[in-house]
Amino acid sequence: MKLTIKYFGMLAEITECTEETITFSEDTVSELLKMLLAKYPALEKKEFQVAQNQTLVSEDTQILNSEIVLLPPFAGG
Amino acid sequence: MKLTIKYFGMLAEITECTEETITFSEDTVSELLKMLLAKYPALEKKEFQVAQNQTLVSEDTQILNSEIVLLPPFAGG
Amino acid sequence: MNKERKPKAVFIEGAISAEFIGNSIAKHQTKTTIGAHDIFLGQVRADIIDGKTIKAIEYTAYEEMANEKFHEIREATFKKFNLTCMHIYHSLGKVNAGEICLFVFVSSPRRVEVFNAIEYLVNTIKEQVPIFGKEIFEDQSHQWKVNS
Amino acid sequence: MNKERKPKAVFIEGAISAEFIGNSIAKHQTKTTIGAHDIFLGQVRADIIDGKTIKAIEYTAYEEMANEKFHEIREATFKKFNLTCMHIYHSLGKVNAGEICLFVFVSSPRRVEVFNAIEYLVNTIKEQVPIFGKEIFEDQSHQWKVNS
Repeated sequence: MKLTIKYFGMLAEITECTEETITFSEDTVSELLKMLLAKYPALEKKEFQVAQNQTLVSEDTQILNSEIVLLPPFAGG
Repeated sequence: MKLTIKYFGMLAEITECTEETITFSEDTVSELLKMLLAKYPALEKKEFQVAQNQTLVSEDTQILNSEIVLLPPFAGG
Repeated sequence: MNKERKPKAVFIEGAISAEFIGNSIAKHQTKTTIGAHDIFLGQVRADIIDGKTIKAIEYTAYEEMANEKFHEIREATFKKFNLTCMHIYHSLGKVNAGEICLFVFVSSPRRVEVFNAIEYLVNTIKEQVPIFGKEIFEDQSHQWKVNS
Repeated sequence: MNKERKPKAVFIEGAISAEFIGNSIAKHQTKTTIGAHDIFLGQVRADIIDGKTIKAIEYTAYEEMANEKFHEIREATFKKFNLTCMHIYHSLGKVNAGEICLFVFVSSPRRVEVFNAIEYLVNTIKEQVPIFGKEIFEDQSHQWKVNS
Protein backbone atom coordinates (compact mmCIF):
# COMPACT_ATOMS: atom_id res chain seq x y z
CA MET A 1 0.00 0.00 0.00
CA LYS A 2 0.90 3.66 -0.35
CA LEU A 3 1.70 5.25 3.01
CA THR A 4 2.22 8.91 3.77
CA ILE A 5 4.77 9.55 6.52
CA LYS A 6 4.99 12.94 8.22
CA TYR A 7 7.98 14.20 10.19
CA PHE A 8 8.05 17.03 12.73
CA GLY A 9 10.74 19.15 14.35
CA MET A 10 14.23 17.69 14.57
CA LEU A 11 13.07 14.53 12.74
CA ALA A 12 12.27 16.56 9.62
CA GLU A 13 15.84 17.88 9.73
CA ILE A 14 17.15 14.33 9.50
CA THR A 15 14.79 13.17 6.76
CA GLU A 16 15.12 16.53 4.98
CA CYS A 17 11.40 16.50 4.31
CA THR A 18 8.22 17.03 6.32
CA GLU A 19 6.26 14.44 4.40
CA GLU A 20 6.87 11.60 1.98
CA THR A 21 4.91 8.77 0.41
CA ILE A 22 6.36 5.28 0.47
CA THR A 23 5.24 1.84 -0.62
CA PHE A 24 4.74 -0.43 2.36
CA SER A 25 3.69 -4.08 2.24
CA GLU A 26 4.32 -5.15 5.84
CA ASP A 27 2.02 -5.09 8.82
CA THR A 28 3.12 -3.34 12.01
CA VAL A 29 4.67 -0.08 13.17
CA SER A 30 7.78 -2.00 14.15
CA GLU A 31 8.28 -3.17 10.55
CA LEU A 32 7.75 0.34 9.26
CA LEU A 33 10.33 1.70 11.68
CA LYS A 34 12.87 -0.89 10.58
CA MET A 35 12.43 0.35 7.03
CA LEU A 36 12.69 4.03 8.01
CA LEU A 37 15.79 3.45 10.16
CA ALA A 38 17.45 1.74 7.22
CA LYS A 39 16.66 4.77 5.07
CA TYR A 40 17.62 7.35 7.75
CA PRO A 41 20.24 5.82 10.08
CA ALA A 42 20.46 9.10 12.05
CA LEU A 43 16.91 8.49 13.34
CA GLU A 44 18.33 5.72 15.51
CA LYS A 45 19.79 8.21 17.98
CA LYS A 46 16.62 10.25 18.24
CA GLU A 47 13.80 9.88 20.71
CA PHE A 48 10.40 9.88 19.01
CA GLN A 49 6.84 8.55 19.15
CA VAL A 50 4.55 7.29 16.39
CA ALA A 51 0.97 8.45 15.81
CA GLN A 52 -1.79 6.91 13.72
CA ASN A 53 -5.24 8.52 13.59
CA GLN A 54 -3.99 11.34 15.83
CA THR A 55 -3.24 8.85 18.57
CA LEU A 56 0.10 7.59 19.86
CA VAL A 57 0.62 3.91 19.01
CA SER A 58 3.05 1.21 20.14
CA GLU A 59 5.46 -0.77 17.99
CA ASP A 60 3.19 -3.79 17.65
CA THR A 61 0.23 -1.74 16.41
CA GLN A 62 -1.06 -2.71 13.00
CA ILE A 63 -0.85 -0.03 10.35
CA LEU A 64 -4.41 0.56 9.21
CA ASN A 65 -4.24 4.07 8.06
CA SER A 66 -2.69 5.73 5.09
CA GLU A 67 -0.96 8.31 7.29
CA ILE A 68 1.68 7.73 9.95
CA VAL A 69 3.33 10.56 11.89
CA LEU A 70 6.72 10.59 13.65
CA LEU A 71 6.81 12.98 16.60
CA PRO A 72 9.91 14.15 18.51
CA PRO A 73 9.64 15.02 22.25
CA PHE A 74 6.80 17.44 22.96
CA ALA A 75 7.94 20.92 23.97
CA GLY A 76 4.87 23.11 24.29
CA GLY A 77 4.67 26.11 26.63
CA MET B 1 -2.68 56.15 81.39
CA LYS B 2 -4.58 57.38 78.37
CA LEU B 3 -5.17 54.61 75.86
CA THR B 4 -6.53 54.92 72.34
CA ILE B 5 -8.63 51.94 71.24
CA LYS B 6 -9.44 51.38 67.58
CA TYR B 7 -12.26 49.20 66.26
CA PHE B 8 -12.63 47.75 62.78
CA GLY B 9 -15.44 46.21 60.75
CA MET B 10 -18.32 44.67 62.64
CA LEU B 11 -16.73 45.65 65.97
CA ALA B 12 -17.04 49.34 65.11
CA GLU B 13 -20.74 48.74 64.52
CA ILE B 14 -21.10 47.52 68.11
CA THR B 15 -19.04 50.26 69.70
CA GLU B 16 -20.56 52.85 67.36
CA CYS B 17 -17.14 54.42 66.94
CA THR B 18 -13.91 53.57 65.13
CA GLU B 19 -11.71 55.03 67.83
CA GLU B 20 -11.95 56.18 71.41
CA THR B 21 -9.62 57.26 74.20
CA ILE B 22 -10.04 55.74 77.64
CA THR B 23 -8.26 55.96 80.96
CA PHE B 24 -6.66 52.65 81.87
CA SER B 25 -4.69 51.89 85.03
CA GLU B 26 -4.36 48.12 84.84
CA ASP B 27 -1.69 46.00 83.26
CA THR B 28 -2.64 43.34 80.71
CA VAL B 29 -4.78 42.87 77.59
CA SER B 30 -7.05 40.59 79.58
CA GLU B 31 -7.84 43.39 82.06
CA LEU B 32 -8.51 45.80 79.21
CA LEU B 33 -10.88 43.34 77.58
CA LYS B 34 -12.79 42.90 80.83
CA MET B 35 -13.34 46.64 80.89
CA LEU B 36 -14.41 46.81 77.24
CA LEU B 37 -16.81 43.87 77.55
CA ALA B 38 -18.45 45.60 80.49
CA LYS B 39 -18.89 48.71 78.38
CA TYR B 40 -20.00 46.81 75.21
CA PRO B 41 -21.67 43.52 76.25
CA ALA B 42 -22.39 42.69 72.58
CA LEU B 43 -18.65 42.24 72.00
CA GLU B 44 -18.86 39.02 74.02
CA LYS B 45 -20.47 37.17 71.12
CA LYS B 46 -17.95 38.37 68.54
CA GLU B 47 -14.75 36.74 67.46
CA PHE B 48 -11.83 39.17 67.45
CA GLN B 49 -8.09 39.55 67.94
CA VAL B 50 -6.08 42.26 69.68
CA ALA B 51 -3.09 44.09 68.17
CA GLN B 52 -0.45 46.23 69.83
CA ASN B 53 2.37 47.74 67.76
CA GLN B 54 0.84 46.25 64.59
CA THR B 55 1.28 42.76 66.02
CA LEU B 56 -1.32 40.34 67.34
CA VAL B 57 -0.98 39.83 71.08
CA SER B 58 -2.35 37.33 73.58
CA GLU B 59 -4.49 38.06 76.63
CA ASP B 60 -1.60 38.01 79.07
CA THR B 61 0.43 40.55 77.11
CA GLN B 62 1.32 43.70 79.00
CA ILE B 63 -0.05 46.89 77.55
CA LEU B 64 2.96 49.05 76.77
CA ASN B 65 1.67 51.14 74.01
CA SER B 66 -0.79 53.99 73.86
CA GLU B 67 -2.73 52.34 71.05
CA ILE B 68 -4.61 49.05 71.08
CA VAL B 69 -6.59 47.72 68.10
CA LEU B 70 -9.49 45.24 68.07
CA LEU B 71 -9.69 43.25 64.83
CA PRO B 72 -12.58 41.08 63.64
CA PRO B 73 -11.89 38.00 61.43
CA PHE B 74 -9.71 38.82 58.42
CA ALA B 75 -11.52 38.71 55.10
CA GLY B 76 -9.13 39.88 52.40
CA GLY B 77 -9.32 38.75 48.79
CA MET C 1 18.71 35.55 49.36
CA ASN C 2 18.91 38.30 51.90
CA LYS C 3 18.13 41.36 49.80
CA GLU C 4 16.08 43.90 51.70
CA ARG C 5 13.20 45.25 49.68
CA LYS C 6 11.38 48.47 50.42
CA PRO C 7 7.68 48.10 51.27
CA LYS C 8 5.62 48.52 48.11
CA ALA C 9 2.18 50.08 47.89
CA VAL C 10 -0.44 47.33 47.85
CA PHE C 11 -3.74 49.12 48.39
CA ILE C 12 -5.66 50.56 45.47
CA GLU C 13 -8.80 52.67 45.86
CA GLY C 14 -11.74 50.78 44.31
CA ALA C 15 -11.67 47.90 41.82
CA ILE C 16 -8.53 46.73 40.00
CA SER C 17 -9.08 47.12 36.24
CA ALA C 18 -8.31 44.50 33.59
CA GLU C 19 -6.29 47.20 31.83
CA PHE C 20 -4.09 47.69 34.89
CA ILE C 21 -3.40 43.94 34.90
CA GLY C 22 -2.66 43.93 31.17
CA ASN C 23 -0.19 46.79 31.62
CA SER C 24 1.49 45.00 34.48
CA ILE C 25 1.97 41.90 32.28
CA ALA C 26 3.39 44.05 29.45
CA LYS C 27 6.03 45.53 31.78
CA HIS C 28 7.53 42.06 32.28
CA GLN C 29 8.39 41.50 28.64
CA THR C 30 11.84 43.02 29.05
CA LYS C 31 12.69 40.50 31.79
CA THR C 32 14.01 37.67 29.67
CA THR C 33 15.06 35.35 32.50
CA ILE C 34 11.36 34.77 33.25
CA GLY C 35 9.83 31.59 31.82
CA ALA C 36 6.60 31.39 33.80
CA HIS C 37 4.10 33.82 35.31
CA ASP C 38 1.19 32.96 37.55
CA ILE C 39 -1.54 35.49 38.23
CA PHE C 40 -4.30 35.09 40.81
CA LEU C 41 -7.33 37.37 40.66
CA GLY C 42 -9.98 37.60 43.34
CA GLN C 43 -13.35 38.72 41.96
CA VAL C 44 -16.41 39.79 43.97
CA ARG C 45 -19.19 37.20 43.64
CA ALA C 46 -22.89 38.14 43.49
CA ASP C 47 -23.75 35.47 46.07
CA ILE C 48 -27.41 35.08 46.97
CA ILE C 49 -28.05 34.78 50.72
CA ASP C 50 -31.61 34.30 52.00
CA GLY C 51 -32.94 35.57 48.69
CA LYS C 52 -30.83 38.74 48.65
CA THR C 53 -28.00 39.30 46.17
CA ILE C 54 -24.63 40.82 47.08
CA LYS C 55 -23.98 43.76 44.81
CA ALA C 56 -20.66 45.01 46.22
CA ILE C 57 -18.06 44.55 48.94
CA GLU C 58 -16.69 47.57 50.76
CA TYR C 59 -13.16 46.85 51.96
CA THR C 60 -11.44 48.45 54.92
CA ALA C 61 -8.11 47.56 56.50
CA TYR C 62 -6.01 48.29 59.53
CA GLU C 63 -3.61 49.80 57.05
CA GLU C 64 -0.46 50.25 59.16
CA MET C 65 -0.50 46.59 60.18
CA ALA C 66 -1.67 45.37 56.75
CA ASN C 67 1.21 47.11 54.97
CA GLU C 68 3.66 45.69 57.49
CA LYS C 69 2.18 42.20 56.98
CA PHE C 70 2.25 42.46 53.18
CA HIS C 71 5.93 43.38 53.43
CA GLU C 72 6.66 40.41 55.73
CA ILE C 73 4.76 38.02 53.45
CA ARG C 74 6.67 39.34 50.39
CA GLU C 75 10.02 38.77 52.11
CA ALA C 76 9.05 35.30 53.31
CA THR C 77 7.82 34.30 49.85
CA PHE C 78 11.02 35.50 48.17
CA LYS C 79 13.00 33.39 50.66
CA LYS C 80 10.84 30.30 50.17
CA PHE C 81 10.61 30.26 46.36
CA ASN C 82 12.91 31.13 43.47
CA LEU C 83 11.03 34.12 42.10
CA THR C 84 12.14 36.85 39.72
CA CYS C 85 9.39 39.22 40.77
CA MET C 86 6.21 39.52 42.78
CA HIS C 87 3.37 42.05 42.82
CA ILE C 88 0.41 42.28 45.17
CA TYR C 89 -2.53 44.66 44.88
CA HIS C 90 -5.68 44.75 47.02
CA SER C 91 -8.66 47.05 46.80
CA LEU C 92 -9.92 49.36 49.51
CA GLY C 93 -13.39 50.92 49.36
CA LYS C 94 -16.21 49.68 47.20
CA VAL C 95 -15.79 46.88 44.63
CA ASN C 96 -18.89 45.79 42.70
CA ALA C 97 -19.81 42.17 41.95
CA GLY C 98 -17.81 41.03 38.89
CA GLU C 99 -14.96 43.43 39.64
CA ILE C 100 -11.49 42.45 40.80
CA CYS C 101 -10.37 43.12 44.39
CA LEU C 102 -7.11 41.12 44.61
CA PHE C 103 -4.30 40.81 42.06
CA VAL C 104 -1.29 38.64 42.91
CA PHE C 105 1.41 38.19 40.25
CA VAL C 106 4.55 36.01 40.54
CA SER C 107 7.23 35.26 37.96
CA SER C 108 10.11 32.80 37.86
CA PRO C 109 12.40 31.05 35.41
CA ARG C 110 10.46 27.80 36.16
CA ARG C 111 6.77 26.96 36.41
CA VAL C 112 6.91 24.77 39.53
CA GLU C 113 8.03 27.80 41.55
CA VAL C 114 5.12 30.01 40.47
CA PHE C 115 2.48 27.34 41.16
CA ASN C 116 3.76 26.85 44.70
CA ALA C 117 4.36 30.54 45.35
CA ILE C 118 0.95 31.78 44.17
CA GLU C 119 -0.95 29.34 46.37
CA TYR C 120 1.20 30.13 49.41
CA LEU C 121 0.88 33.87 48.84
CA VAL C 122 -2.87 34.00 48.33
CA ASN C 123 -3.58 31.72 51.30
CA THR C 124 -1.20 33.65 53.55
CA ILE C 125 -2.67 37.02 52.54
CA LYS C 126 -6.21 35.81 53.30
CA GLU C 127 -5.10 34.39 56.64
CA GLN C 128 -2.76 37.05 57.98
CA VAL C 129 -3.64 40.47 56.62
CA PRO C 130 -6.15 42.58 58.59
CA ILE C 131 -8.60 43.40 55.81
CA PHE C 132 -12.36 43.46 56.36
CA GLY C 133 -15.19 43.20 53.86
CA LYS C 134 -18.70 44.57 54.23
CA GLU C 135 -20.95 42.67 51.83
CA ILE C 136 -23.64 45.04 50.64
CA PHE C 137 -26.94 43.67 49.33
CA GLU C 138 -29.19 45.24 46.71
CA ASP C 139 -31.50 46.62 49.44
CA GLN C 140 -28.49 48.32 51.11
CA SER C 141 -28.53 45.94 54.07
CA HIS C 142 -25.19 44.24 54.75
CA GLN C 143 -23.31 41.40 56.40
CA TRP C 144 -19.61 40.93 57.17
CA LYS C 145 -17.53 38.75 54.89
CA VAL C 146 -15.90 35.66 56.40
CA ASN C 147 -13.16 33.82 54.49
CA SER C 148 -13.72 30.10 54.03
CA MET D 1 -21.08 17.41 34.46
CA ASN D 2 -21.48 15.89 31.05
CA LYS D 3 -21.88 18.94 28.87
CA GLU D 4 -20.26 18.48 25.49
CA ARG D 5 -18.21 21.47 24.44
CA LYS D 6 -17.20 22.25 20.89
CA PRO D 7 -13.46 22.30 20.24
CA LYS D 8 -12.17 25.86 20.64
CA ALA D 9 -9.36 27.45 18.67
CA VAL D 10 -6.16 27.32 20.71
CA PHE D 11 -3.40 28.25 18.29
CA ILE D 12 -2.48 31.86 17.68
CA GLU D 13 0.02 32.98 15.06
CA GLY D 14 3.02 34.58 16.81
CA ALA D 15 3.24 35.95 20.36
CA ILE D 16 0.23 36.42 22.67
CA SER D 17 -0.04 40.10 23.58
CA ALA D 18 -0.57 41.51 27.07
CA GLU D 19 -3.51 43.44 25.62
CA PHE D 20 -5.18 40.21 24.45
CA ILE D 21 -4.83 38.85 28.00
CA GLY D 22 -6.22 42.07 29.50
CA ASN D 23 -9.23 41.91 27.18
CA SER D 24 -9.84 38.30 28.08
CA ILE D 25 -9.88 39.21 31.80
CA ALA D 26 -12.30 42.10 31.13
CA LYS D 27 -14.75 39.74 29.41
CA HIS D 28 -15.18 37.81 32.67
CA GLN D 29 -16.52 40.72 34.68
CA THR D 30 -20.11 39.92 33.76
CA LYS D 31 -19.76 36.41 35.21
CA THR D 32 -20.64 37.12 38.81
CA THR D 33 -20.52 33.54 40.10
CA ILE D 34 -16.74 33.64 39.67
CA GLY D 35 -14.71 34.34 42.81
CA ALA D 36 -11.22 33.32 41.68
CA HIS D 37 -9.23 33.36 38.46
CA ASP D 38 -5.83 31.80 37.90
CA ILE D 39 -3.78 32.68 34.83
CA PHE D 40 -0.60 30.93 33.76
CA LEU D 41 1.65 32.57 31.18
CA GLY D 42 4.60 30.89 29.52
CA GLN D 43 7.24 33.38 28.39
CA VAL D 44 10.24 32.70 26.14
CA ARG D 45 13.49 32.92 28.11
CA ALA D 46 16.72 34.32 26.64
CA ASP D 47 18.71 31.37 27.99
CA ILE D 48 22.45 31.40 27.37
CA ILE D 49 23.83 28.05 26.16
CA ASP D 50 27.56 27.68 25.50
CA GLY D 51 27.88 31.45 25.30
CA LYS D 52 25.04 31.90 22.80
CA THR D 53 21.76 33.59 23.69
CA ILE D 54 18.34 32.33 22.59
CA LYS D 55 16.54 35.16 20.85
CA ALA D 56 13.33 33.39 19.79
CA ILE D 57 11.48 30.08 19.69
CA GLU D 58 9.74 29.00 16.52
CA TYR D 59 6.79 26.75 17.37
CA THR D 60 5.28 24.09 15.13
CA ALA D 61 2.65 21.49 15.98
CA TYR D 62 1.03 18.41 14.58
CA GLU D 63 -2.10 20.51 14.55
CA GLU D 64 -4.80 17.89 13.92
CA MET D 65 -3.64 15.83 16.89
CA ALA D 66 -2.85 18.89 19.04
CA ASN D 67 -6.36 20.30 18.62
CA GLU D 68 -7.83 16.91 19.44
CA LYS D 69 -5.61 16.68 22.55
CA PHE D 70 -6.47 20.20 23.70
CA HIS D 71 -10.14 19.30 23.44
CA GLU D 72 -9.64 16.08 25.44
CA ILE D 73 -7.64 17.92 28.11
CA ARG D 74 -10.34 20.62 28.38
CA GLU D 75 -13.06 18.00 28.87
CA ALA D 76 -11.01 16.07 31.44
CA THR D 77 -10.23 19.25 33.38
CA PHE D 78 -13.88 20.31 33.48
CA LYS D 79 -14.74 16.86 34.87
CA LYS D 80 -11.97 16.90 37.47
CA PHE D 81 -12.44 20.43 38.85
CA ASN D 82 -15.38 22.73 39.55
CA LEU D 83 -14.63 25.44 36.97
CA THR D 84 -16.84 28.16 35.54
CA CYS D 85 -14.67 28.66 32.51
CA MET D 86 -11.36 27.76 30.90
CA HIS D 87 -9.32 29.26 28.07
CA ILE D 88 -6.14 27.96 26.46
CA TYR D 89 -4.03 29.73 23.84
CA HIS D 90 -0.68 28.63 22.43
CA SER D 91 1.52 30.34 19.87
CA LEU D 92 2.60 28.90 16.54
CA GLY D 93 5.47 30.44 14.56
CA LYS D 94 8.08 32.79 15.96
CA VAL D 95 7.93 34.14 19.52
CA ASN D 96 10.78 36.38 20.66
CA ALA D 97 12.46 36.18 24.07
CA GLY D 98 10.33 38.08 26.59
CA GLU D 99 7.13 37.41 24.65
CA ILE D 100 4.30 35.12 25.76
CA CYS D 101 3.72 31.76 24.02
CA LEU D 102 1.20 30.08 26.36
CA PHE D 103 -1.86 31.57 28.09
CA VAL D 104 -3.99 29.32 30.31
CA PHE D 105 -6.92 30.90 32.17
CA VAL D 106 -9.27 29.14 34.63
CA SER D 107 -12.09 30.57 36.74
CA SER D 108 -14.19 29.14 39.55
CA PRO D 109 -16.34 30.23 42.46
CA ARG D 110 -13.52 29.03 44.79
CA ARG D 111 -9.75 29.50 44.80
CA VAL D 112 -8.74 25.93 45.69
CA GLU D 113 -10.24 24.75 42.38
CA VAL D 114 -8.26 27.19 40.23
CA PHE D 115 -4.94 26.41 41.94
CA ASN D 116 -5.36 22.68 41.33
CA ALA D 117 -6.78 23.08 37.83
CA ILE D 118 -4.09 25.44 36.52
CA GLU D 119 -1.24 23.17 37.59
CA TYR D 120 -2.93 20.09 36.16
CA LEU D 121 -3.72 21.86 32.88
CA VAL D 122 -0.28 23.34 32.27
CA ASN D 123 1.52 20.11 33.14
CA THR D 124 -0.82 18.03 30.98
CA ILE D 125 -0.48 20.38 28.02
CA LYS D 126 3.32 20.25 28.21
CA GLU D 127 3.26 16.47 28.50
CA GLN D 128 0.59 15.46 26.00
CA VAL D 129 0.28 18.00 23.21
CA PRO D 130 2.47 17.52 20.11
CA ILE D 131 4.07 20.96 19.94
CA PHE D 132 7.72 21.46 19.01
CA GLY D 133 10.02 24.42 19.65
CA LYS D 134 13.06 25.42 17.65
CA GLU D 135 15.25 27.61 19.85
CA ILE D 136 16.96 30.15 17.62
CA PHE D 137 20.21 31.78 18.75
CA GLU D 138 21.45 35.26 17.88
CA ASP D 139 23.78 33.81 15.21
CA GLN D 140 20.79 32.02 13.58
CA SER D 141 22.00 28.57 14.67
CA HIS D 142 19.40 26.57 16.59
CA GLN D 143 18.64 23.67 18.91
CA TRP D 144 15.41 21.84 19.73
CA LYS D 145 13.57 22.70 22.92
CA VAL D 146 13.12 19.93 25.49
CA ASN D 147 10.65 20.40 28.37
CA SER D 148 12.06 19.83 31.81
